[in-house]
Amino acid sequence: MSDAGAREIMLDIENVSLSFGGVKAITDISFDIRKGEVRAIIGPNGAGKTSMLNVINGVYRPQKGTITFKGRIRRSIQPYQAAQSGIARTFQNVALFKGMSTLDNIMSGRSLRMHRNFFWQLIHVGPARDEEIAHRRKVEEIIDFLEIQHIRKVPVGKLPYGLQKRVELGRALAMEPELLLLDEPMAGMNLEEKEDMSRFILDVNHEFGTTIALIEHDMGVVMDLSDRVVVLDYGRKIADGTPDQVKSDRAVIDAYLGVARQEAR
Amino acid sequence: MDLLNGIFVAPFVQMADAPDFLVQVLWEGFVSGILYALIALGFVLIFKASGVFNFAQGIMVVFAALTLVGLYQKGVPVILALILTMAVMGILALAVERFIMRPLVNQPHVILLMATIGLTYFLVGLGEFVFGGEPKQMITTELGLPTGSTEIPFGAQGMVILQHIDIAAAIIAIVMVTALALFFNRTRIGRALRAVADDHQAALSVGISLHQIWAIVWFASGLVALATGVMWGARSDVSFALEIIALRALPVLILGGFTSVPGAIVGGLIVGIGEKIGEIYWGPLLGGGIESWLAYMIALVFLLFRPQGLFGERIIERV
Amino acid sequence: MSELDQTITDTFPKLILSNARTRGRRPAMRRKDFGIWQSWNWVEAYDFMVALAAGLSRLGAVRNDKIAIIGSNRPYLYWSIAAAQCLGAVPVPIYADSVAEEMAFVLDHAEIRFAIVEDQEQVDKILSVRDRLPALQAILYEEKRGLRDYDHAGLAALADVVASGRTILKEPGGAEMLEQAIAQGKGADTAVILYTSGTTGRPKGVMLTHDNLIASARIGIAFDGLSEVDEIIAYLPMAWVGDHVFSYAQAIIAGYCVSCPENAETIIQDRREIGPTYVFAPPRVFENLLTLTMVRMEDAGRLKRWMFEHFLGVARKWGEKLLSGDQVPLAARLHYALGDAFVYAPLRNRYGLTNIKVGYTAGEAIGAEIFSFYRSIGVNLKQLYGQTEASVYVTMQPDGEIRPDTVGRPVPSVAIRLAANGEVEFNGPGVFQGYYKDPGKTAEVKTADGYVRTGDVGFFDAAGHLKIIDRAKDVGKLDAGGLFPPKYIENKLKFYPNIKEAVAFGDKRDHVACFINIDPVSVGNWAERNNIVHASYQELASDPRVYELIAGHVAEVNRALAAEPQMAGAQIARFLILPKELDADDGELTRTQKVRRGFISERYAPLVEALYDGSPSTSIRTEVTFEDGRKGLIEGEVVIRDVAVAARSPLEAAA
Amino acid sequence: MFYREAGQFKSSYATDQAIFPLLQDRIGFFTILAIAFIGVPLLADDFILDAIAIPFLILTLATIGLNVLTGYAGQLSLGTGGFMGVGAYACYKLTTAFPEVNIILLILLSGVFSAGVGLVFGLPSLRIKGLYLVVTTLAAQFFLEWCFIRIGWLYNYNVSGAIDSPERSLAGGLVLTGPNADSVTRYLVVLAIVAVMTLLVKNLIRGRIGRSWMMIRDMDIAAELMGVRPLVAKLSAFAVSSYICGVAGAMFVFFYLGSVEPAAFSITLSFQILFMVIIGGLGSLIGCYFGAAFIWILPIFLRNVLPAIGIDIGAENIVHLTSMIVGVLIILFLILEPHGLARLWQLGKEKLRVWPFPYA
Repeated sequence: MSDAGAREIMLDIENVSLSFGGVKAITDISFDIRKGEVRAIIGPNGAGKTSMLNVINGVYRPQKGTITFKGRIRRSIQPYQAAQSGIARTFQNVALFKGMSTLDNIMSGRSLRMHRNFFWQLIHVGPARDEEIAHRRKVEEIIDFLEIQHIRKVPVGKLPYGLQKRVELGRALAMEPELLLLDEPMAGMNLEEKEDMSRFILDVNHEFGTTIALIEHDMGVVMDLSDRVVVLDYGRKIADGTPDQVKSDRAVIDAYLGVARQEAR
Repeated sequence: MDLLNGIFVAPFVQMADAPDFLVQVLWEGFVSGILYALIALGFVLIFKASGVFNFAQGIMVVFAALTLVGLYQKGVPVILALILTMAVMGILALAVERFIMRPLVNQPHVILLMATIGLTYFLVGLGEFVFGGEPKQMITTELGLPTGSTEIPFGAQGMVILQHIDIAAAIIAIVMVTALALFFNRTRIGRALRAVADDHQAALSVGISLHQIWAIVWFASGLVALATGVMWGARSDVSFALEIIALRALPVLILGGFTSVPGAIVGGLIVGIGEKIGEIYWGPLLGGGIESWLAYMIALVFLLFRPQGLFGERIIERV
Repeated sequence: MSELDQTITDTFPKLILSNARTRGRRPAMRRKDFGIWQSWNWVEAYDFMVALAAGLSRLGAVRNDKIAIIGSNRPYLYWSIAAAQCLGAVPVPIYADSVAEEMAFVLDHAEIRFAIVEDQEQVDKILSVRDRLPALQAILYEEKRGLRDYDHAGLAALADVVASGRTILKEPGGAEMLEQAIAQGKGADTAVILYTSGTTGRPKGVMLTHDNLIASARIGIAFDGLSEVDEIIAYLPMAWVGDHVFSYAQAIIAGYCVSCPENAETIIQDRREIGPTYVFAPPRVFENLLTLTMVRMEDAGRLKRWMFEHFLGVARKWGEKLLSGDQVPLAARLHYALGDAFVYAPLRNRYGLTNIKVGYTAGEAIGAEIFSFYRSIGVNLKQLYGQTEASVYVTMQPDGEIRPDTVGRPVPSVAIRLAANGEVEFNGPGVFQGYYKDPGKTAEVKTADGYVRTGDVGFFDAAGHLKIIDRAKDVGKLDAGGLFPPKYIENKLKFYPNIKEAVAFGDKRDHVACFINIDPVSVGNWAERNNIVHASYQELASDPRVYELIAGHVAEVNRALAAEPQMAGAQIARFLILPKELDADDGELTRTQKVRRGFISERYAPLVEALYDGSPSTSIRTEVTFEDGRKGLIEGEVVIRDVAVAARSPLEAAA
Repeated sequence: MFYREAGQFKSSYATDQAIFPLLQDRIGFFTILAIAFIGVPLLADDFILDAIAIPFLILTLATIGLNVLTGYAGQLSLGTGGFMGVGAYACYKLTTAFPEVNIILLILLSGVFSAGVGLVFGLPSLRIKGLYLVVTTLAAQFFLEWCFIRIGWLYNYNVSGAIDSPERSLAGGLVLTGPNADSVTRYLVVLAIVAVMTLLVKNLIRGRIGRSWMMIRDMDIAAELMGVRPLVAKLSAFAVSSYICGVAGAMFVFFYLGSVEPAAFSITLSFQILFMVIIGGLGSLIGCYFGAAFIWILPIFLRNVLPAIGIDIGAENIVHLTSMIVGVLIILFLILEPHGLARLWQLGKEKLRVWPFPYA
């Protein structure tokens, strides 16, 4: 959506630095994510992309800098607080709950919205069951949305990789997040699966108005999907702008050519 | 106030009053600490090479001692009995490798843990079935181990008694640890063993199969168990009641970390000494017998501050 | 609702109204959606129908407008057919999987004013050809997803139209207006136009009246005693006459409930959940099910396989007799009952056919083995012969007279005669009005005395059962003068699970030769068991051991042909295995998966030549379309193999 | 083979999410229930009830307790014996202090005490994971054992150091506990409590709380990012688990043993329960019944069968031999089916559902 620049800022990252025992993962990075946009974070391997997501949703605590989400400034929060404030996440290496079915995995995304207490849960009639059913309906809408009806009751461990990724997206959607962080949603997929996933991501953005930040290696996908792109390299920001601006940026080309040269060697 | 006094004042007064007694307590703690360390060492060997939390280590101690004594009682000459016992531990190692490790490779920790508990049941049954269930006397003199004691004057009118067997135990323990250290650092197999702890593929490239390595570590820890069993047996009876000392050795591991040899030694000493001092000076306050859990509590408190143990490496969670 | 005479139920809207009154609480339709079976009773169906009709009329739909219905089997789409009929408009169901180009022809030819479609996919297709459709006024879609940002001129959500219809019905005079429209409908009105895909040429729009459909549907209902307690799954294309009769006409007349599966991937599971009592499927479905069964049983343990084979033997011996109610000794009955407990009933359960009362297969010949298999395990599978032009029913197999190689007797009130060239002609209440806007074609097919030429060659056997041999235009002559019925030969080949498709040549040639498509599942499994490594279909198809396997099948077919006096000359002398699967996307099959012979012989002309010039192999280079729409090339050597021709039938040889 | 699923369709989420969605399973379940409540009391003799049925049921409950913690929440524990002991001693103190209160009520109440203790010892689980956590639960085990021996108040300063189950009866005079309680009565009370608690645990597991346990078990970081608070999830698992174990412990004394010494709640019992969980199957309720049956009944079976088949080597050696065989069987079992009997059951059911096919 071209009018992204005019929208209000949802997440503002200012001068964030993160290191592990002297190893710098992120150095003084600032950028923002605006409401309703698809924001891509790209960069070569080890550029600090995943660390950035981990800072945003509280898995890592940055040593420096602030993060402002929906107007609230903070250095770090607990991951569950990030979830409560409306941030959902998928993972680079699928992090589904292996022992559960597709349905239960997506249902688990509803945890925050279920409130019936222990004793209602214990007898499982009346309010607890009504709540369970109401959320089941929500989950079924997501299953329908992602076209995974045929694997509804299959344990996720038995699913092929592409479908696992889709279920993981479903689980994040079940949280009805305002900000959705996608860590390489298309890694390891074939062309057809990538096209499906791109369609789902765009649909999420359009139909639900969800703001999306995604890390992705497939440049074609990034250029097609995103409104704005931020480029990291060795933990620093080297470019930020629309896909077209970024594509022609000297520093970006160097960073990627460097990678290409190394790989060629 | 009495309670606070009992906890924070009286024990220290007591220590200062009778320094010779304190030294005596420390010495005994040191000796049992060494034995704990030995059990923990056997445990670490196995965990390092195969990731198995070997609950049967304690039973192996008893089983080895029982076999030795049992064979001798059946009329086998002592040297031959010793050799045969070692052979039995070797067979056990091969059997464990073939019938437990190999089929269960890549199973979750808890399954392997359960398998070693199953092994415990088996060894208890086997030991008692073959040699009878009644407690036995360790054949200390027959093995040429010293008995008797030396009294060393301490301070003004104090006295510290050193049992010769304890001294022997300390020496043997030190020798074994040194030997193991040399084995790990100087021999090809030893280096392969260290490699396997880090990376199974790396070990294969050294040209030693995992199966061989498992058999070797189980055998090595069987020998350690035999030494421990002899010494512990010399200090009390040989019976399956000894099993409990194996459980007591667990906090040692927590303190030292599952994979660290120095950790096992340091942890063993901390637990051995801490336990004795706690029992003697603070025990009466609580009605005695606190030895049974004190080590665990120490380990627990310790864990809360360093979840990865004394010598373990810090874990960074990656997502 | 006094305007409507309740005793006259000569149109489908009137029948639905009658259902709403007499069995209003009974389920009319079900659809698995959001994980559970949502159901609608006849009152709800009626309400939806009139609301949509009112909404459509507000949009400007009037009598004789053509309204396209495009999508997979959905309750709302079935009721959209009824809603169109309420207004006297003519619904035109269109195959949902046709590409935009094919769709454009039908939409244009039928002068569609409104299109009621399932989702964005169909909307996109229509929009892409919209400039060629001057008559098209609006597209109504059921699923909103993805359509939010579309230009909504001429685009509306079905739900919104229905909602507007409901307000109209509440307005004074609204309900009366609609009742009048319904009452105006007559049995002789065109109820539906069904475009037949046809093996050649452009699709033709078959116009059927309410009378046609009701009369024909009643024949089927009476024949098998269907009633409101029956259950059926709707999964075949809505544009196909079979589905229109089974899932729409008969459902409304008998009052039974039609269930729509969740999506294409869940049909088998959904069928099992519903457990239909009345089933219709083309032979292909039964073939696939049986192939799957056999493939799975290959992997079963030895004991289980022994048990399976043993009881299948028992079933072969007694099953069909038991089903037909013949005399069977008590010991055999008990043996069969044991087999039922261990094999047959569980199998029927897996197929979802536990509650089956009667099942039909038609469209193509079914293999005798396959047909007998289902009957022997207690599935009352029967064959019928029908056509779109007949509103389905021409002949059916009555209980107790079931044979795998005939299609049964003429159904009541249908007359059949054979033309001089052996072509089957019929007349009856279901005979269509004509092809829409194509009197020329209509005249070609309909005789002056009202009979319809089926285009199939057949004959009546001694018991009075019709036996269909082949398409009249396909039956050729060999140089030697013998009859060459390609489909007859192909079907014999296709009865082997290893052979998926076959294309026979021989017209005006000196011998018969054929292309064969192996079945990748069945042969792939066989290859796995025999340690034949293969990376692709092409590799598998060219393996000499696979050739050996197929040659065995061909030789058996030759022996069977030799046993029939008229067919002995049509034995297969040479064959080759095609290196690619015949595919509708490449135009080699029709959308209903029938072989397009002419197209194939043109496309693979060099291969056909090689079949007749005696060469041992030839090379091929051809384009294929992959599943994701990309195109690619296949090239390689294709081996041609000679097969021994069997001696004439033993009788003849002896004589 | 017996399944006829065709035609069993679900038109509401409530029926789709039922514990037994298939008719054949419901029939099977109610048949078993009828046998347990009617058949067994009518047919079984006192030996079967006292030595097999009652302890089997009680240990099943303890197994369920541990399975909640280990199988569902993924927290390994070797303190089960200790937690059961807390329940037993709490119940003993309660009923000696308030003899007039219904004993069943007190048994259910005594679980609250072990839940409390469980909470305290569960706290370290927030920082400590995996095998290290085993050690903290061992600390609980040994500490509690020590308490049962050393704290005289707990056993009312009996000379023997043991606790006895006093005679308690219902208002109507039906004797429930003590030496005069009828086996059938005790069996039925135990059965009812175990059955109801199984149902309640099933309800927890299939709801939000159970899912939060499994989320923590399967992928704790992901669980946290979905808004599950590890503190709440882990501690609730410890509390529920210890509560169930506590109730089982109280029943162990009052309905089975009658009189126990502290040694009854030793580490050996913890091991035994853990075996039941593993052999039965982690994360399965039906597995708890299988595991308890296997581990409890197998030695009894061996002790009775070995002499019968001619292996007559004296009572003591039979015990030793049994121990060996059990050890070997456990290892064998872990090798053949590390997911336990529940998995076999599930596979068996699946086989029957897809019969005659080997797979769906």
